[in-house]
Amino acid sequence: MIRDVDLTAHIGRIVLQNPVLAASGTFGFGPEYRAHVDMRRLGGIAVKGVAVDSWSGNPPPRVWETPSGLLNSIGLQNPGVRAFIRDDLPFLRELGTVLVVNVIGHTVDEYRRVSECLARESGIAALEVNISCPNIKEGGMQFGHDPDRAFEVVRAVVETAGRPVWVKLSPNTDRVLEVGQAAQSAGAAALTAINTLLGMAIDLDRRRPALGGGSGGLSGPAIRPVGVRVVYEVSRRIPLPVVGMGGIETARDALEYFMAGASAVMVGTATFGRPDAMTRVIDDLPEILRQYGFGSVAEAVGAAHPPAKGEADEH
Amino acid sequence: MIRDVDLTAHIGRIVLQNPVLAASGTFGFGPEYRAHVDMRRLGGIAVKGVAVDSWSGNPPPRVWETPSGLLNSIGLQNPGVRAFIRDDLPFLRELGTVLVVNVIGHTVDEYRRVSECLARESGIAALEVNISCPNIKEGGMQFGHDPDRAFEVVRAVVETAGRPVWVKLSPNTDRVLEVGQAAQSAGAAALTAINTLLGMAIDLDRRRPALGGGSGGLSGPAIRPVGVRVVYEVSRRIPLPVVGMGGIETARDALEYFMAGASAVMVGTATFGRPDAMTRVIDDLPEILRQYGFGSVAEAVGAAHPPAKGEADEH
Amino acid sequence: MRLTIVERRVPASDHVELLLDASGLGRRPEPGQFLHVATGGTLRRPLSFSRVDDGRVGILFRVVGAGTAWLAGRAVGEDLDVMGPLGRGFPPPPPGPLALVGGGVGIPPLFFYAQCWPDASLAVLLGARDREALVMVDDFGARGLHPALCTDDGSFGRRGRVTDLLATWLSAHPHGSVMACGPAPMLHEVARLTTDAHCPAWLGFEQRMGCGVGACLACVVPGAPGAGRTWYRVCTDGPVFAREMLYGEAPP
Amino acid sequence: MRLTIVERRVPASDHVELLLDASGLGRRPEPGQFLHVATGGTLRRPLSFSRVDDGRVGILFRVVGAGTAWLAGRAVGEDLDVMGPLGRGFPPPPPGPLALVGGGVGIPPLFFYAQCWPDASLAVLLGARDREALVMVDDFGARGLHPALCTDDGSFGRRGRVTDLLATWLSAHPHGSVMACGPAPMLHEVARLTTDAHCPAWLGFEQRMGCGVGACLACVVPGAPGAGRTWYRVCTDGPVFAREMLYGEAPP
Ligand SMILES: Cc1cc2nc3c(=O)[nH]c(=O)nc-3n(C[C@H](O)[C@H](O)[C@H](O)COP(=O)(O)OP(=O)(O)OC[C@H]3O[C@@H](n4cnc5c(N)ncnc54)[C@H](O)[C@@H]3O)c2cc1C
Ligand SMILES: Cc1cc2nc3c(=O)[nH]c(=O)nc-3n(C[C@H](O)[C@H](O)[C@H](O)COP(=O)(O)OP(=O)(O)OC[C@H]3O[C@@H](n4cnc5c(N)ncnc54)[C@H](O)[C@@H]3O)c2cc1C
Ligand SMILES: Cc1cc2nc3c(=O)[nH]c(=O)nc-3n(C[C@H](O)[C@H](O)[C@H](O)COP(=O)(O)O)c2cc1C
Ligand SMILES: Cc1cc2nc3c(=O)[nH]c(=O)nc-3n(C[C@H](O)[C@H](O)[C@H](O)COP(=O)(O)O)c2cc1C
Ligand code: FES
Ligand code: FES
Repeated sequence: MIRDVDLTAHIGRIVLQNPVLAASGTFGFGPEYRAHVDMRRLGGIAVKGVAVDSWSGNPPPRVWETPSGLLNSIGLQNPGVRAFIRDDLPFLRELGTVLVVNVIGHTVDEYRRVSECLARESGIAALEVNISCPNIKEGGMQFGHDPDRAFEVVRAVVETAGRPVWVKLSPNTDRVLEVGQAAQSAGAAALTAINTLLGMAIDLDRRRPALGGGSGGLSGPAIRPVGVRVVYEVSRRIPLPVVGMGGIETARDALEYFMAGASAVMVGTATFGRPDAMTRVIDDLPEILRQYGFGSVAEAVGAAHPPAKGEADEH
Repeated sequence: MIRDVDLTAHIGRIVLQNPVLAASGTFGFGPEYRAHVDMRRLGGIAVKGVAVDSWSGNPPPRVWETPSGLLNSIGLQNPGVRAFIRDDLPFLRELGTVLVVNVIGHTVDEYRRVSECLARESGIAALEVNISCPNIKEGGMQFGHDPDRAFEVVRAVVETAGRPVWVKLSPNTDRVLEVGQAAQSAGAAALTAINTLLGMAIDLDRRRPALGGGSGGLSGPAIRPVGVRVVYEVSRRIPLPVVGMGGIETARDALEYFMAGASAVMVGTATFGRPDAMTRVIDDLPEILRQYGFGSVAEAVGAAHPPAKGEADEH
Repeated sequence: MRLTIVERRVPASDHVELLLDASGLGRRPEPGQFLHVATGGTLRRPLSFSRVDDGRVGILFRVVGAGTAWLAGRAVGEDLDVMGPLGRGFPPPPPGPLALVGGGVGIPPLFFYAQCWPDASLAVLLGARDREALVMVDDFGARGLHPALCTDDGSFGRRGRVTDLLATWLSAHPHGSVMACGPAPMLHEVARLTTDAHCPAWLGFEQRMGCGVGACLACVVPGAPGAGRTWYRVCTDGPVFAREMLYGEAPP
Repeated sequence: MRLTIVERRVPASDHVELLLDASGLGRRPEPGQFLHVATGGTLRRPLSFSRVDDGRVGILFRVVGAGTAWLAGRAVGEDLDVMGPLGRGFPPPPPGPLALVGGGVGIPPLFFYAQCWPDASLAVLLGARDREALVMVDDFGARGLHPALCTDDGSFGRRGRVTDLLATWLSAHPHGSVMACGPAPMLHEVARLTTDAHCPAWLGFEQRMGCGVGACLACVVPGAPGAGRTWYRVCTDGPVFAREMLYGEAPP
């Protein structure tokens, strides 16, 4: 392993020991992967979406494998913010890793109340406002497709959070830049991208949509080109740090996101196949960075952008 | 092979001997695959997008492989409608297969003029209005993301075409239903879906976007869940036949699209890997249909829809 | 964790049993627990332990799709990438008569159960759709047990459902208990019959999984109806559930 | 079309040559033509013919990514799914002296050329980045040819570029012609040198391909600058182009 490559990542004022975080919804509320992953080695953990009250989620089946991908329709099952604070936060706080809490709601007010409840708690580095979940009928993605509503939600969370607010973007819209700009105007400290693509599979035997929830969210390597495209566009046009994700399995994939403009990355679906996916990315990054001529993660960020970064030379 | 399964497909008044067409842009202007595919066996052929004047397309590299997918940035290189009529149409007419001409333009007027030029020609079953190509800066996708502009373009083509007009939908928007409805109001006879997903890959060695055109369109099995979702939604809500595509490689994949609501399918990227992909789908369909309890393609269309088709029971 | 394949058997067409060197396995598995096996796709595949012998553990599966087909193509000497043992297995035999009720690929964990409790006197009731799918009958024989058998098509044993055998057994053993594993409709019927007969039952469920460790909330089954209704995760709360957890006190 | 692998050679580290039973091949390939080979991914991989011997055809490749790695793992007796011969190859030797100029994996089609024209007297100039990448030198020897060699790192032959060898050769052979194959920068330099020397040249290009048959317009290279500028498809208009098609009459 190469030691003199600097893996530190900066998301605004938050400093990560390395740029690899667990993606929300794929790493539970903390302790589940304890026996399988050395959690202290991670750059950070984004826990599953937390609402003001408990949500029961969608009927099973909730996952379905597709070519190089995964459809899920969990439906944001969660125990509610109070249960989260009581049952899960103490363990997570103990860990000492950078903790990001993913926030969900049906209404602006519900987002605000989650944020208020968490404001009193220590040990949380940032909130990640999920306005991009395709698996619930109200709330979620509708905010992520409408810049005005995105502004409202993000503003409500920023006003109450007392800590940096990250906003998670949906790739299922042609207005991703407008939504990202709205998030910035509302005070977001960073953008995270991408959430899953809206997809569906049919169960041929049962002659109906395979997932209990009908359609679901597509993740995994299949969507990596979409994630890289969104990160590239957003990071060029909006002066906020971007945390990239979508289909990252290897250090090479992570480097693709850094070059596209991500300051850090999250790994989701890959963890299901290989619980050590994140620690392998971390282990392999120094060598890969070196191989492509970078002395640090920071140097690689945006390396694929055209020379005059931020200039509107493509339109 | 099972013989007593009816493969006939109906797209409005157009009758196809079987429901498998070559997807636009992947089968050239006709003769290229002649030595490799028995073209008379196909349900039909959609030729590459044709503009009023020749377009030069994007700089290479124009393709890049991704997990279970393909990024392309051809940029709609084409010789213009007059050259098409002169050089390619005679061969295609000879073939006797159902011919669909994909129409592109930068402006409403350009679309109209292609349609006018083709109106005088025999041997064309339908026009497919491409308002969903992610690979050109103006025209193309911008029409496919805006219901009002989609209406204008489709209306202009319908007024001049003198034959059925199909409209090809973009999956890169949250307004696919509105755009489809606009196409219907403007007189479209069918919808085709989906065009490619907007994506990007980075060439790590060169530290820049891999494709000469920067971003590109993602196709192949990776996007099948997105295609199935769009076809399911559109066919349930809009009373027009839908031609489904995106990632179809096998008869099973085609059946997934039929059950989701497609009346026929197109095969694109799979042909690159296996020139016999389409004829294999055609050969295998009778057995697959039979295996899942269908006596014809028509019976399978929409089989995965909830019982009361068209009812708004999901919202 | 990587375990080496030391033996490969084909107990019936479309069925393969792989025996793995268990020395890499941290804990001795309990019957009903499973291995989460990487098979080349995005997700792992959950497979129950079928036996433990001489430092080897078995998995016995039916080839139904890409993952099991890949696995069926593995040869002795190759390694498998596995996680496990995962989940909660069947409890020790309660006092009184005990029936093992298995359907199709639900049979392997029950054979492992019989193997773990060599002194327990057990009734074994097995069903499957056809003769080929009725696996491990000889293994039960070698353990000194004589399963009652049935197939949907009558090609082996009685024609009918394994729950018909169970109904007969329950009427003869009013104080019996049941350990069952098989497809969901079979388990529902086992729940109904054992509730009616006031006999305790433990049920081994299948559900499509993501993580296998409780993190993704994919593999849920609904808990007993009522005010506190919740979802249970098959991977960590199960795969084996006491009947009451899922069905409460009323027959389903 | 499926062709069986009848021999597998490892001419250098990271390089593999597969010899395929050519009886399934419809036409005898010309040097410069290629096979489009399925290697497990979405797209096929274009690979030039390296030789034709005793009813066998060869492909010789460097392992650079997933497709060539897959191919390198094939064994004798397995079939490859191929399309071809595709594209337009090199023309017959024009009158006068002729040099073959090859760089790296551009060498194999030139050896095949030498093989096809056993009576032609040829100068062979080969370059590569290092000794390992300088393939088929012995094959040229067996054909009675003695290539001039160079490597970027000087590990074999002269240190330098193959175009340096060409410049020397051109000054000694003012009426010579050139057949060249290799990376694009090398071909640009060959175009420049041969234009300056007023010598005809044919150039074998690489480009990322989709269909391989001219249908998708992926594999383009720009035609000669000027009013009628167009794109040529490497798969069907090439891979071998007369220099003028791409560079016109002026040096690049
Ligand atoms: C706890 C548990 C124990 C199991 N034990 C056994 C066993 O001992 N022997 C055996 O033959 N089978 C067993 N199964 C079922 C086995 O997991 C599936 O048959 C297998 O995953 C199918 O994979 P595939 O790729 O071949 O099929 P595909 O249908 O192609 O798989 C697609 C996806 O669906 C999932 N899937 C498909 N069928 C099932 C199923 N019945 N249950 C859960 N997920 C499914 C797969 O894991 C995969 O993610 C068990 C399932 C569970 C949950
Ligand atoms: C006409 C022609 C003849 C060729 N002949 C030979 C030969 O004889 N020996 C040899 O070693 N190589 C040859 N090449 C290059 C060879 O095609 C690539 O090295 C190979 O496709 C790489 O595939 P991969 O999956 O290992 O690499 P990856 O980089 O993983 O491939 C990713 C994609 O890029 C394409 N690609 C990558 N490199 C090239 C390249 N240099 N040219 C074209 N496409 C590329 C691949 O086909 C694939 O679609 C030839 C290329 C062309 C166009
Ligand atoms: C099972 C599952 C559950 C998820 N739940 C959430 C969630 O609660 N909140 C959220 O913002 N994203 C959620 N996501 C999206 C991921 O965080 C991530 O954005 C997406 O999966 C793309 O990354 P990947 O390809 O690495 O998985 C979920 C994804 C999966 C697969
Ligand atoms: C190389 C390439 C070129 C394409 N050109 C066109 C085009 O000219 N017009 C069009 O409507 N769609 C075009 N498409 C989109 C396809 O017709 C199809 O919608 C898409 O590829 C999804 O299907 P597939 O996954 O089967 O390829 C092109 C796709 C590819 C891969
Ligand atoms: S499979 Fe992830 S919670 Fe059970
Ligand atoms: S590869 Fe399709 S045109 Fe050349």
